[in-house]
Amino acid sequence: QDNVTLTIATVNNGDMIRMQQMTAPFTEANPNIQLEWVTLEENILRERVTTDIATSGGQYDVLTIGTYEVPIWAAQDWLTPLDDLPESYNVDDLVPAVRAALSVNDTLYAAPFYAESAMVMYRTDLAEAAGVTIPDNPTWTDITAAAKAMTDKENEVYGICLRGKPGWGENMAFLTAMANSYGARWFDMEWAPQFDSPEWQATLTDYLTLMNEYGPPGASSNGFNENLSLFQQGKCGMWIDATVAASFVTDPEDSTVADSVGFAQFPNKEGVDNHGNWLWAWNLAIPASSQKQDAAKTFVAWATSQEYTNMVAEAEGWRAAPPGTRTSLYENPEYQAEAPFAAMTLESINAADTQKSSVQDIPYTGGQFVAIPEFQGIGTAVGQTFSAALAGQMSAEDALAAAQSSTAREMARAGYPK
Amino acid sequence: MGRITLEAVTKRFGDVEVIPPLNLDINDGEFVVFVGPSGCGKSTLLRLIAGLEDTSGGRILIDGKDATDTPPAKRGLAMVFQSYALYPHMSVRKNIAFPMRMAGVPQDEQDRRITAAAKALNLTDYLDRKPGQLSGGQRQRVAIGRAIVREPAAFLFDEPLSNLDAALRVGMRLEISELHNRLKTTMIYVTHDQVEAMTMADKIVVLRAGNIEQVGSPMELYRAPRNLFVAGFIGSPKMNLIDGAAAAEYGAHTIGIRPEHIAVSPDHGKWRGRVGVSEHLGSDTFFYVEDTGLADTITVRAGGNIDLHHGDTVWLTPDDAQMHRFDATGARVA
Amino acid sequence: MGRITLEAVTKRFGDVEVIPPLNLDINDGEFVVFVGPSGCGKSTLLRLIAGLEDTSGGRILIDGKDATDTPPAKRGLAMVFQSYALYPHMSVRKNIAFPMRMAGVPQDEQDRRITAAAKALNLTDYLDRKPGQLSGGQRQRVAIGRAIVREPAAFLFDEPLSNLDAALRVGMRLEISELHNRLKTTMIYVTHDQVEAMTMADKIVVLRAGNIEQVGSPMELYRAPRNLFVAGFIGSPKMNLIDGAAAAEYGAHTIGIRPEHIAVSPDHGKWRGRVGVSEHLGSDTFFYVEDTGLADTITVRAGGNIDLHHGDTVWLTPDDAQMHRFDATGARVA
Amino acid sequence: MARAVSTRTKVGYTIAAWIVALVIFFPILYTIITSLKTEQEAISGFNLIPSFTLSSFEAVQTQNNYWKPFTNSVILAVGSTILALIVAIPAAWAMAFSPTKHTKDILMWMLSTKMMPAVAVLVPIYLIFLRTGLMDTRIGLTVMLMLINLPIVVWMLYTYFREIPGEILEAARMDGATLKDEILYVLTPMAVPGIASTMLLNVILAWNEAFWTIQLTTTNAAPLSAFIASFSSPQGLFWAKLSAASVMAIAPILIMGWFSQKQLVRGLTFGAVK
Amino acid sequence: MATRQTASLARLMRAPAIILLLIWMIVPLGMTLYYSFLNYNLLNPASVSWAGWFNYQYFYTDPAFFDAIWNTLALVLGVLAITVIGGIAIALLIDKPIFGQGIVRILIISPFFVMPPVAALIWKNMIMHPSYGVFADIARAIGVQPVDWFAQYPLTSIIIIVAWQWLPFATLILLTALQSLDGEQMEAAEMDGAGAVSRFIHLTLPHMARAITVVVLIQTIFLLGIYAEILVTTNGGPGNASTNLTYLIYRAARLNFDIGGAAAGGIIAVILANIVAFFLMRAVGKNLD
Ligand SMILES: Nc1ncnc2c1ncn2[C@@H]1O[C@H](COP(=O)(O)OP(=O)(O)OP(=O)(O)O)[C@@H](O)[C@H]1O
Ligand SMILES: Nc1ncnc2c1ncn2[C@@H]1O[C@H](COP(=O)(O)OP(=O)(O)OP(=O)(O)O)[C@@H](O)[C@H]1O
Ligand SMILES: [Mg+2]
Ligand SMILES: [Mg+2]
Repeated sequence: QDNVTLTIATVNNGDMIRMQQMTAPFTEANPNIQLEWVTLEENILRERVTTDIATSGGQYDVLTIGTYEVPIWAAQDWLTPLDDLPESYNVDDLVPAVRAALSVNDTLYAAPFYAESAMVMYRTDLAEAAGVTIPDNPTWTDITAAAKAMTDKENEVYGICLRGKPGWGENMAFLTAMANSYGARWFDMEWAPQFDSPEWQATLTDYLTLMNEYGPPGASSNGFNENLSLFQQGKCGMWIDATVAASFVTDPEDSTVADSVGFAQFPNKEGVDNHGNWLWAWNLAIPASSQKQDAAKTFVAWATSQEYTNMVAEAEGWRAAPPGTRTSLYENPEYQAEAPFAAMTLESINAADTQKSSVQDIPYTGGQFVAIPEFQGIGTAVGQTFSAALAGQMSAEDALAAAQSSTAREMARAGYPK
Repeated sequence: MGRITLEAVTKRFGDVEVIPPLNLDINDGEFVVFVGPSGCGKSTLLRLIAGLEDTSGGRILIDGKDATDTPPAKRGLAMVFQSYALYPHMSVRKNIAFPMRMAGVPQDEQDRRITAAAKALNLTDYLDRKPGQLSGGQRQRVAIGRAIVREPAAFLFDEPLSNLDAALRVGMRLEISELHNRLKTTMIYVTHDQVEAMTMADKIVVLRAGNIEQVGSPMELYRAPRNLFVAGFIGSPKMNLIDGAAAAEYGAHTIGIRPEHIAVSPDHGKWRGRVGVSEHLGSDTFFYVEDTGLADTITVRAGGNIDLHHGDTVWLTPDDAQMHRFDATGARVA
Repeated sequence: MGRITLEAVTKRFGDVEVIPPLNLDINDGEFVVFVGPSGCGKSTLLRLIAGLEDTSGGRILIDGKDATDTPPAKRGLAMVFQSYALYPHMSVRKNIAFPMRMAGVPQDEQDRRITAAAKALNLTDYLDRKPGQLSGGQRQRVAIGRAIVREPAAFLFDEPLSNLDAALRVGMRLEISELHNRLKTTMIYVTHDQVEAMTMADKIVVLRAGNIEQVGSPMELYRAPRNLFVAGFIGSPKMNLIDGAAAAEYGAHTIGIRPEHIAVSPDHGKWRGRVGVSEHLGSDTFFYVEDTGLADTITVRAGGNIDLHHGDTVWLTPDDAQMHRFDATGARVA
Repeated sequence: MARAVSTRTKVGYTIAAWIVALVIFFPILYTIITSLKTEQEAISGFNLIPSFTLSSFEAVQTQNNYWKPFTNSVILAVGSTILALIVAIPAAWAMAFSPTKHTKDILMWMLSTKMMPAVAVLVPIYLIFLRTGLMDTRIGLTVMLMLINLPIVVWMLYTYFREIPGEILEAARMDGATLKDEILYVLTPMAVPGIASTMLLNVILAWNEAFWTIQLTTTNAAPLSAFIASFSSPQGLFWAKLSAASVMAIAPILIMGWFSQKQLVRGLTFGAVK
Repeated sequence: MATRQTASLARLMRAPAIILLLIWMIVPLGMTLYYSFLNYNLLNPASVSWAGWFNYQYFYTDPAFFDAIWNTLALVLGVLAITVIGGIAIALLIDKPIFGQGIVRILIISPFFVMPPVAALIWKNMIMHPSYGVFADIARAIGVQPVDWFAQYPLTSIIIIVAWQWLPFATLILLTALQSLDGEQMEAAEMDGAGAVSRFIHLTLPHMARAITVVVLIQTIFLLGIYAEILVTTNGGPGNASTNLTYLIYRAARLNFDIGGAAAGGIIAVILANIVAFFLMRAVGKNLD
């Protein structure tokens, strides 16, 4: 067999970087395959990779992409279908919700590396001290009450930390999920934006109230990282965010509050049966333009295999295993023992329905996003507007009106309804 | 070896004709000085000869061969610039060697010529310095050294001394004259300083607006300027030029009389005036005499010991034998 | 109004004493010239008087008042710099007005003085130009204009003409002399050009290494230089200085004789030599006579009509009455 | 104004200048300090004394081998600078010493090409790079950086050359120098301070270019700008690591800048002074 | 230097630079112009169609467009004001005799060597961060509520960051200009009775006019293209508060992958930049002779 060099584009998060360092068994098993890594920050990665794949550039053999891109790109025939993975890969072990999100017409187009939903993380000690309890299936009313009770600004303890930093994958991920749980939807069946709906109004108003009254200062620039850090330092009573955060906040090395974290499902509004439908996964996919399909497939299968998970667990402990992708992991008692959040994580992921994220009728798929190409732009623009509202630069009504008109404009330009 | 002939050479910059058709013969070994007021085209003419400018018309012959279209380096001429134009990053030695290096002269021959030139120009001790570490006069000598080693058919100098101070200028003037005496190479020298012109030239070419006003030896020009322009230009201090009745008396439209040809007396003479500024140079005194009714001031040169003061009345008597007469067009009346 | 007295003024730059204790009296209305070779401290002395440098010791009195610690603007002196130091972005008018504007002179008074100064200096037509559009001489006049309007107690000039070419220099020299005649204001003028010193000064101060070598009128210095340094410095061309036997004959260690005090003859005289370079200026001729056995070259000034050529043998006879004698220390022997 | 400056005044100026200098330098200083902290120290409030651990540097190095992008940065910055000089020196010579009516317009036009927003032409350029096989090659990127900075280089050189008296070049021509000799032996050495500072500036600009270098590279030609992009927003606030990576990215150029500061200052006249 | 031979040589020597830049300008610009008339979204490469002026109209009617123009102007002018005034002040200061001048200069010049994304990261995380930034630490130390810079003063924050990067450049150029000021002129003014302030206003400032124009010209060229600092810090927000024209185009091109729209924006930006350039060049061209 000829020697091949695979160029792999990855995002610079901890799991991906760990993978780079753990490829020795793979290269030993496949001496003819060399691996070249391109590690980039998420947004730059997305730009780079999109440009390349859209121009059939063929610069990469393996891409790290999110659940957002997979269906869109697959529809463009930019991705190689992964329908012929080896038996040992055990496709059926994949968590069903994740597998569904990565399939188009039941064909898998990307292999999940890790997956996450969203849930509530809270400080059991603070809750106790404040005399509130947070049920496993909280409602927003519960959350508001708990936030109020736990807030102690004097001591820099804020009841709730939520994303405020603008971006379709930042504040809009949270707000879309929150809106879903409020019964709102992005578009009606004619693709008309729905920011003028009472559901969205309730969502945004409540979000702003929570953040303004019980949130940390400067929340409009807090994203996942900032909130993580705040929580780890004990400044947040609750934090509603991606499930992966659970392993960080319970990690005694980095977190000052590791032993007093409780978990709960993503809240919902009373009477709305919807817990946000947040589902995200980082996946490995192979561009159709790659010249090295076979080698790439070999690598993708290896990197997302059970075997790899075990290897990580062996080297760094079970907590470090890439979560969310395989049912078998959650059935593993060792993992359950080391990861107190395992059950809640799996529950959250399984609860996420990306095919129908709103209780109303919708023409789109996607959980905390809308799986259309235009969403990145639209979501970010709306995110900016909402972030401005959070920063106090405009009112909730104005923000919604601005979001409504800019979204309508973009959708018209993109030629919707198609 | 250094005969240069200009045949109907003209030069235009855009629409402006700076040099109208001009003929000039420069003989081998001659020291020719171009003088004239600023902007009259001296530098342009020199640069045409050097080949640094294209002619707009006419021919330039060097030793009888048409060199009009020969590039500067091939004309066998060396030029010394007003700004010295030394290569500041090269040592004196390298500066002098540069033209030989370009011509591919063998190293030992280069060394020989550099040593000789340095000796002749008193530069031996400075050969390893950079131009920046030299005085103005030394720099000028390096520039000359660079020209000498090429053993050119002719040297071209464009106001080489005008950046030097008065004392140095006198010294360098002498050195260049001595050099010419020794080398006997044709030299063309541009200046607007008429003292330089007088003291150095075998032949002076007086230019005005690109036209040759007069060509001749310094003494010819001093003694018989062909027109008012030359008369006014040659000689220092300037010739006194007098119009009107006093001139008519001599049958001329204008008469000219040099300061050294006027006698001064406190009590008798031909013209009366009042002493303005006087300059005592020790050996000589120059009086600027006002209110004579002849011209604004009449300059008079007297010996060092005459004792007249500002405001004194004096009498002046011109030496009629040295009187120059010009007609209404400014041309000399024989 | 413009009496300046220096009492034991000294100046050190770091460890170097540039001016050793120095006393000097400048009378009101006098035109005093500081001359001396480069680096002798002329500029430093002038700048001490102006207040642009602090004294290291001694006192400076202006009109009898101690001004040693007065800032420059308050001393009532005006200075004209070698580089003109005009403000390049201001028109001539604004340049001249600047000191008055700073002093808060009312506008109409400013206009009056500008008009007067411009008229006196022939600048009326250029008042609205920028300095960049003026010739060197015009710029110098603007600088003087700027000084005049302040009606200062004294003018200080630091080599104001050294950036001008020879012809212009003569003109400006006269203008400054005329200005002094008209204003009768004290002027202190620094130059290293001894012709300027001779022609302009009421009193020359010859400096060497910060020391005053001689103070006196130009003719005093010309006729009786107090030492070899002054003898060599004053007079152009330089005095011929002769050591050895020829000097011993006159009972001196060194004798000095000026070029104009030597008679030339083709066939008889006291000293024999060979003509080197000769410079014909029309009115005069300078011969540089070599191989006399007395000094390297002896410079001789002769009339305009003498006909000697390079290499000719000549005989020279000094005018004994004009002979200067110096002892071994270089001091003049009475 | 050579009047003695009293030590008191000098001390006053010194204090003021040092305060200003330290304030301006502070962000960089603090980054260096942070890079020597542990992650916990890094986010635990203001602290100027780190624990001097090199662990962040080690972590950065294991995550992403520093030497390859470093080598690429050096090659790109130096290569594009040399290329630019090769093209710009003759052009600047021509403009300075044989100006035409349009010389100034041409210069201004050149500068105006720099005002084109890079993002607007990304897709065309990307396609061109793909089709010509220049994508992710050092040579392609070197040419790219050269083109981006060429206008500035031409302009700077032009201003330096204009200050060189034409007479010297004429003298060389009289001395028998060909055009090549003239540029090689006379003009270039004379313009050394100017050329040096042009080079320095160009190296800095090329080193710090962070759009094209990221968009047009993947692995082979990726320089330090891409290296930084792989640290800029990791999960969690790894400020010590981010600082370490930043320090590694800017240190070479910073040190070069410090050592060549005199040259840079001397040359940065842009014909603007005098 | 004016012989026909040198003139034709000169043409030859100019040619490579001009041709290269011409290609560099015309090819992408031509393609951009072409794209600007297409409905072309990178994510939908199959459905490319002719759009006529639609992209322009769309870009122009974008509510963010005028904000972006205003922000661009504010950014450029703000940075120019800070760097020129600050540069003059610092140049005056470090031109004075001080102890350790060399080190002071090195410190001051340093920000110029920092690549823009790194500069933005440093400022964002270490200096202006509302909880961990040094500014916040200072605010807390003096007992006031820390400012959330990027939320409350987004454009100002970016101006500060960019100005910090360009201050050294301005300082250096202004310093060289300052040092070339003729000492005799200053002395003349002193003799003329001008105090330090008058001398600064009447001599120093006019003398530096040329250097200032150069600073303005060069910086404007770079400042019009600022986007990395925005991308790293505020992403153009909140709202459009810190979106400049370049970033707006960036958004279209890189976030929406709207090639047609970005191209139209690019063409509009080129036209606007050239209008700015035209006036700038007029001013500078005059000042550079
Ligand atoms: N390159 C040029 N383009 C246009 N006009 C020129 C050029 N060079 C010289 N001139 C004009 O030609 C005329 C003669 O110039 P030239 O330099 O020969 O005068 P000059 O006698 O050397 O003067 P100076 O004594 O001031 O050096 C002047 O009017 C000048 O303006
Ligand atoms: N600021 C200074 N610091 C140190 N030494 C100085 C300074 N200014 C002048 N000097 C020294 O003082 C001496 C006198 O200088 P000054 O400028 O007064 O000479 P000068 O007679 O005016 O010379 P020139 O004719 O060349 O102008 C010189 O040796 C010079 O090197
Ligand atoms: Mg000339
Ligand atoms: Mg002096």
